[in-house]
Amino acid sequence: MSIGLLSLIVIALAAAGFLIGRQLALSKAGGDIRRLHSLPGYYGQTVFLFTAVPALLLMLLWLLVQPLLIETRVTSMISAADIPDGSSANLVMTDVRRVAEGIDLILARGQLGETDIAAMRADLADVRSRLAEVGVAVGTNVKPGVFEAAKAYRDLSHGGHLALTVAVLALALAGFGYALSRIRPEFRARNVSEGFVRVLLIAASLVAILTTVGIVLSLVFETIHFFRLYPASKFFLSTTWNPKFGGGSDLGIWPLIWGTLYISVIALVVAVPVGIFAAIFLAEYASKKVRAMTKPLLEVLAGIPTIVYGLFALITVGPVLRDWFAQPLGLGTSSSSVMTAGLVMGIMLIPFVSSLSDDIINAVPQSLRDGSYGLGATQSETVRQVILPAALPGIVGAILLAASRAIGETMIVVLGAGAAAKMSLNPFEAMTTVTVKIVSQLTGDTEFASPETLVSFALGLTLFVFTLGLNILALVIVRKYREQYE
Amino acid sequence: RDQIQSAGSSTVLPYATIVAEAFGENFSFPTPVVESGGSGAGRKKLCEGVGENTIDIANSSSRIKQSDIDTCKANGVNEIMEVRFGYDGIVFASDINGKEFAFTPADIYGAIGANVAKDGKVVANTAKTWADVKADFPAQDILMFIPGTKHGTREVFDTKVIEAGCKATGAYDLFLAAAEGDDKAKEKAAVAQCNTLRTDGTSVDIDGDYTETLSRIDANKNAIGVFGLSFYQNNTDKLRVATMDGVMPSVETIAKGEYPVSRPLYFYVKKAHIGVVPGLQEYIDFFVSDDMAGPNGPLAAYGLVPDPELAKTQEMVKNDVAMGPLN
Amino acid sequence: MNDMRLTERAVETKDIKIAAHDVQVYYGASHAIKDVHIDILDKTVTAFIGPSGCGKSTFLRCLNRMNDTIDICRVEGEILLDGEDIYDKKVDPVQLRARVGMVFQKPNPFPKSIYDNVAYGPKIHGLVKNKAELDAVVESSLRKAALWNEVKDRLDAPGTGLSGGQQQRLCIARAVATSPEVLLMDEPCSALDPIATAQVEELIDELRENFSVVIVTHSMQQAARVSQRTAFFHLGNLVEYGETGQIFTNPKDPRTESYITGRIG
Amino acid sequence: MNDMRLTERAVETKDIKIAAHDVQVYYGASHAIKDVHIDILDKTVTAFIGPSGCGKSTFLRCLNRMNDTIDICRVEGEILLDGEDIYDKKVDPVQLRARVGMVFQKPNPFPKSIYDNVAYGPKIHGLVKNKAELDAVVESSLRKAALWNEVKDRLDAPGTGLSGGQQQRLCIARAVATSPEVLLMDEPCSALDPIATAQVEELIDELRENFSVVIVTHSMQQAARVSQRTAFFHLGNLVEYGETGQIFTNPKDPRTESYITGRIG
Amino acid sequence: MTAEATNMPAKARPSLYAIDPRTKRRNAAEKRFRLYGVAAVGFGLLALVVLLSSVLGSGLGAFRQSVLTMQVPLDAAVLDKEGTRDPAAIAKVTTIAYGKLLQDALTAELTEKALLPAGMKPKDVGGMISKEAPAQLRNLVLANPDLIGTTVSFDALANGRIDGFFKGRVTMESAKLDSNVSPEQLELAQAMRDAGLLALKFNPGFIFAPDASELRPEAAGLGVAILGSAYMMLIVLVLSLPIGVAASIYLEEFAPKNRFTDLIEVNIANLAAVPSIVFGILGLAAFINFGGLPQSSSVVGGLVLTLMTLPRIIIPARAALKSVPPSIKDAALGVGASKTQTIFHHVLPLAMPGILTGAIIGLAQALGETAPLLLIGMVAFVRDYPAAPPEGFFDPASAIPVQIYSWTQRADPAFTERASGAIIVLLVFLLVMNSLAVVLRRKFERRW
Ligand SMILES: Nc1ncnc2c1ncn2[C@@H]1O[C@H](COP(=O)(O)OP(=O)(O)OP(=O)(O)O)[C@@H](O)[C@H]1O
Ligand SMILES: Nc1ncnc2c1ncn2[C@@H]1O[C@H](COP(=O)(O)OP(=O)(O)OP(=O)(O)O)[C@@H](O)[C@H]1O
Ligand SMILES: [Mg+2]
Ligand SMILES: [Mg+2]
Repeated sequence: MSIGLLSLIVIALAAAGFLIGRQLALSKAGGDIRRLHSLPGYYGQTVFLFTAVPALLLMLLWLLVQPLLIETRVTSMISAADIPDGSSANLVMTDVRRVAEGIDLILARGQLGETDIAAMRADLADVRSRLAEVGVAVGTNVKPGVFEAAKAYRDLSHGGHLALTVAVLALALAGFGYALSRIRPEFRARNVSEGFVRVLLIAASLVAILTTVGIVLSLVFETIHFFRLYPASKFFLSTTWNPKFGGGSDLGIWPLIWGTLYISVIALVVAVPVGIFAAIFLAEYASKKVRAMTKPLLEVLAGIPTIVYGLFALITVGPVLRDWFAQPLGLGTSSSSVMTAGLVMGIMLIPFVSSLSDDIINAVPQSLRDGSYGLGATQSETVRQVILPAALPGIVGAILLAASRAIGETMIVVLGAGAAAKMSLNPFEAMTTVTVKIVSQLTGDTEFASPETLVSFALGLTLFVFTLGLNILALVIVRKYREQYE
Repeated sequence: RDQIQSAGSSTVLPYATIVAEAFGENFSFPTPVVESGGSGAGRKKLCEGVGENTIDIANSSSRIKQSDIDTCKANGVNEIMEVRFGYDGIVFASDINGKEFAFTPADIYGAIGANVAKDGKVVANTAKTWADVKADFPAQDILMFIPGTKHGTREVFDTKVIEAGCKATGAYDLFLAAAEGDDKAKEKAAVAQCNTLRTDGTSVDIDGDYTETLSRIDANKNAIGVFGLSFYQNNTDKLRVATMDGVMPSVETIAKGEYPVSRPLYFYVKKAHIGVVPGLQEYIDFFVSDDMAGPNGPLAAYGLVPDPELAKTQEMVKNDVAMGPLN
Repeated sequence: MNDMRLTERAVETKDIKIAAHDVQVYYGASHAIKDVHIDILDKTVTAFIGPSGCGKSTFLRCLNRMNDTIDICRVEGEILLDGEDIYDKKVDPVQLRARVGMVFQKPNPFPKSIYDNVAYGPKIHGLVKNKAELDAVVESSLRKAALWNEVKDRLDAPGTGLSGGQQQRLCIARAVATSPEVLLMDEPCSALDPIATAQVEELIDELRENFSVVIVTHSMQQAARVSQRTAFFHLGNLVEYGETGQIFTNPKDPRTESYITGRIG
Repeated sequence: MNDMRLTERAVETKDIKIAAHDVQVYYGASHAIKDVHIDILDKTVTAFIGPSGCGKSTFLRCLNRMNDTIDICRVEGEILLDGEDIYDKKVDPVQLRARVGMVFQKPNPFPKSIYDNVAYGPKIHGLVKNKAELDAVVESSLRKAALWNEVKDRLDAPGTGLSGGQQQRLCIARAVATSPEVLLMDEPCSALDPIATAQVEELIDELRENFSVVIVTHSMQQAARVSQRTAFFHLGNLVEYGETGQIFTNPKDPRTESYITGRIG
Repeated sequence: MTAEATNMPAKARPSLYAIDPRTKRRNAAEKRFRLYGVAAVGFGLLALVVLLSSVLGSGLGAFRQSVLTMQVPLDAAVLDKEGTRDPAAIAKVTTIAYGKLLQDALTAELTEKALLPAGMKPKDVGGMISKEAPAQLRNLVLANPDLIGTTVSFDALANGRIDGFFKGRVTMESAKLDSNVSPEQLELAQAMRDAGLLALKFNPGFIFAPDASELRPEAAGLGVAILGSAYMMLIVLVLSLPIGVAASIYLEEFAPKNRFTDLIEVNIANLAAVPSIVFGILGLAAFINFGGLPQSSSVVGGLVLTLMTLPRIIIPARAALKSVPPSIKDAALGVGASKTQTIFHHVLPLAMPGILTGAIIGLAQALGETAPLLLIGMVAFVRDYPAAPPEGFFDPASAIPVQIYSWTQRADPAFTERASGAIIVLLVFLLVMNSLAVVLRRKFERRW
């Protein structure tokens, strides 16, 4: 039975359980819902959950563990002689699996029976060509040891599979029976099923924690490696960023942090006012029709690939800024600049602020608007003094999200701001960000184990800690503000 | 896994895709998957170990490094085949309507080196226009788009142009004289001095690819950019190429060794996967065959400078000769 | 009850402050106010009474164009404030509402501090010159609304954290702080205890000396106590309008009579 | 007023429905309810009276644990429903609230249709078997809340589009529809006209036959009319609690007396 | 008390029609404010129009392609030397031979029609045909060996430069400088077009064909990329929306307010600021190296993008949940709804618009993301279509943004047009994805 079919059966059983559980609860209450603790559907749900969840979990676990077990068993069968020079048991296992798969296919075609296979010997029969016939390509001739291992692999997995099927179905049935046996009118079915929902919700929020742990883990080892090659003091204190291809680089993080902050700030200076004003206009002033049209249109801005923005910055905005501002003001002749990148990134971020804030503003109760209009406030006064404060927590969230995007953006910075790491106040100079350097150092042609590449990981981790600090700061500030009003 | 997987240099990528495509068309194996992501990352992936979820081939625009080989060994990748399949030429070009230039390495160094030799002394480079560098150049602002330090091209640019220019102008000797320590340290310091470029915006690092450089030249008409030969050949209507030491870059001049700035291209094959991954042997044979990498093959048509010693490579690939220790 | 106060009041001739002619209000297709003619006098307290859902709030909201904010609401007819049509194109509803203040039926304090709630109106209308004056206005408004003693120690606490009746008084204070010429109060005492109610009624009486007050109430007693004129609405119609004394003692319309006599509250 | 009804009622001995001992409620640091002991009888209407802000709503919300939803609110002491501590860990507040229903001070209809507002409770509690029964429950609840006639033609209209008093009655209908054992009503008639008020009072009287009702009101008359027992709160203290007749005619505490005699509304 | 009444600033009664100076100022401020709003929206829309028009302007061409129609004699002597019609033998003939065949066929046809300019070499004539054509012809023959020996009418793509000539990308002037095309070839192409041998046609290959190498931009298509993106988006949608909403419900409604939940909150906000490529690093470490999932597969891409999208969905969803007024919750709790019921029946529907907006923006970003895919091997040249799901999730695939990214890096200018075309496809993809969410959002929107 295939895994898909098995899960289908379990789910079908659970679905049946739902209906039966419902019906059973009703009949135990003599058809009178009022005598039940919970709605009949909840009784059905408990049966569904008890049937499906443990069984599916078991299946998942089994599928994860079984290959490991079989692999170790079969690997131990492969003698050292079967492993070619320079290869590894791991690679031979690849062959074993492929051969086993091929045997299955041969059987499926009905060319040979089980007994033929059992009797087949790799040193006698031309296994490779037989396999080729069924479309399984094997690199070299199949060695007898490998062939035997493949047969054992097949047997074990088939056995395991059978056991899995039996175990899963048994568990499903057991859960089914148990859940049904528990159904009594006073059984707190709703609490059980809601408790389960709660567990799901918690599990969902743990995904975020796990992601963080994963990110830190995947960065930290290479970062340590980096600091073994490159002194941490120079990384954190030096103000020059000048990686060289052949080593001897200066890898001070400060110019990158500076560039990141500068570009992000400019981007937010563009996106936040435009976004908030757009949100206000859409939520408070625009007619329904205009809003229904404009909001999704603005959202397209968030969906345009960043490369388009990058090229827009490079080809259009950069030269314009250079010719109209930088040169006349004597601020330089660079067409790629912090300003260019920030401006264009700001455009990309508009919908982050506008759409999210629009929803929040729209959710402010009408009675507050009425209260303000009733006092003779103009619409703008109402917006500024009543609605924005009421919507502030949500708007702050939107701005933080936009800021996060700004910090994480690559393409626009590469094309708009250039790749030069500099610490300068002049917004018309080229600078670059941490993220850009993470990407470029990681995907460069330098050898991987060199500080020039590994610095990406250190940059990633530092940026992580840095933004963590910023977020904590933001949280504290928001809390402080909110305490006043909540 | 049925298909060959390779990863690595974006310079090699076009060649690898051309071969992969032809391979997929003419053989019964699936078309190999070719990833880009940089030579370093490609070699790192190659050295991650042997097995299905590791790649078979790493494309590289520079020679593998000892540290990579060590990583490989540590992860059980004991034998790799090094295959050099051709050369990549590096050219200097400006906008098609730009002025004509005939460079020498010394000119380039004189334009963008941070410190230059002037009357036997080291002085900070203050040249504003090309005319300041060499009298018969036009008085056009100096602006060079050079490959960023992540690029393998930068290494070649540094050694074959900047260092050569540094030596030619005599700056190297001055740096050497000023440096301290033993001979080796002195040399290193001098080379490092040579490789220090101006940071006042006259030389701009490009971390992206040649299309970015082209777009930047579009936005700054008086700039000079550094390109791969193949890229230039596909854009001869937009770029005006400069000669180097009086030689026009072309597949022929580079193959003959007349044009100085070029570098070899490689791919590295995990030997343990040969015979395991279907079609791998056929693929590498096909890659270095005359039909592909030869002077009349599609790779050369695209701009690859064919390896004069291709026959030797073909022989080596046929026999699966693993690479020896790095020399 | 001290209904005697009715007799105390001499019914002087007063200017007409608001004149409504032929007012119709529709919510989408439903006709909520039908053909209402009413003249609201200056320096007078006018009470609107009538069964729940008869259109009192709706009509009240017409008087300072608060209905503009409801999309589906449509107002027809003419409403004149001091002889000027408030629905005229030239009229700025903002200026109108500054002159015609409103206390809503459901208390709706802003999510701001108590102080800021009250200071809001004076600030936007520029009624004060400095912080000290503002403090004075806030205090006197809160005192008038009989809330000062309860909140004087926590002016910085959020207005939304008050009890129901406190919120209602806060809204009254907020409306009073802008010193409008006409004050529309939609059941201002519904959540108030008798003592607070008395204080608010006192405030209304006081306001009458200079301004007009229109009050919606369900308490006949309250109407009798504070108002000089009473309007009785029924199913969107203005059934009867006249001297409060007359309405309560000698209603002309049988509907008024039956409403009054069924009096319980 | 027909205060005579007070004497009509024989004060039978009734079971204690809710017993509160030593209840303290804090909002953050402020102590809103102090040391309240009270026994609420079964099949009885209990009125809570007291000046605005004295803690009536707060205490009422303790009785069905609605205070759980306010973060800063902390309840101490013991409240027993039928002898079981409602603040016990084992108690499911949901089940508790199904048994102890509530009408809030500010009408808060769901932004759904009128029908769905009323049908919600019966649906989630499984009180009905089919649509027809549900329809019947909705109709009878709306009738009890004296709203049926006004809304029967627009059951699909949103509940938020009703007038203030209609919303209040809608909330009463919603609470009644789940037929709770105890009904907590926080000023249920504050926005109602006398006739609707009378109808709601009638409903309360009717409910009393089977259930307990606790009603917060500012109208002494209403308390006298509908309740058998009255509790007077002042500044968070339960000052006096006893037979309604006794409280109104012969209060023991001087504070009660001064509140009662200052009666106006 | 009465004393204070006189303190009331006694005001003159100005006419309602005459707007007093202060109101005038306030109205001016109001107008300005409104204008800022209009300007903000206008600015956004203008940017959109500029960006879209540049994309459309350079990308629409990708949907049309020059096609040569010619008669090709399938010479048995070339294609099946032994004459056995043995498929294995026919398969031995490579595309090079087919290329020759096509070149000869076209030369012959042009000579016959007297279109061939004097002195033009057959190689130049062959150069006008796409390098994809031999492969197509070969596949045609392999699929139907009986064709050998007959003459077939064959539609071949024209070379990218020839195609560019008809789209205005290549001109006679540029051809003079161009080493890949000559003015003579362009003249010939024009002549062929006049003779009806060459036409610009709608190009389904752009949407359905797989990527092609640098030598044949005219044949490059988005088929594999569209499938890959669709698979990934399916995974992202199915995982990130429920998980994100569930997490935000837990955090906003259930979680006790303590240090730990603060930590989660900050942590999620921080995850949103993690550069996307770091998620690629994570994906490589967690899913490929640790989890053993295959490289370059859409399942890994989908999972990585899910992790990346989650915080971007959770943050707006939490804000939306927070903005639901507590009185609604009270109302539901008051009639005895459980917390879960309250949330799912009342709070969630009211928060839905905000949640959907977050999803729209989060998914839009995920759809356009390239960087994290770099490290998990999806920024790759993939020509074989992934199988149908679920197996197909594990096959190598590309993605639309990846295709855009790699096309913009290619040397041949014809790829620029294709990259813009791909952006159009991406935006259409996005609009299709969004429109559902937008419709849903409008349904849920209400004021209370
Ligand atoms: N959410 C809250 N946060 C802080 N303080 C509160 C909150 N709710 C009520 N209070 C305070 O607790 C006290 C009692 O409030 P409660 O709402 O119980 O009064 P009440 O007796 O119902 O008054 P009213 O008749 O005006 O409704 C008041 O001083 C009030 O300001
Ligand atoms: N926003 C609205 N949308 C649709 N109908 C409405 C709206 N507001 C009120 N109505 C309807 O208009 C009629 C009059 O409502 P209004 O609020 O004026 O009554 P009211 O006299 O103030 O009643 P109450 O004393 O209960 O507050 C009612 O039938 C009500 O249902
Ligand atoms: Mg009303
Ligand atoms: Mg209260």
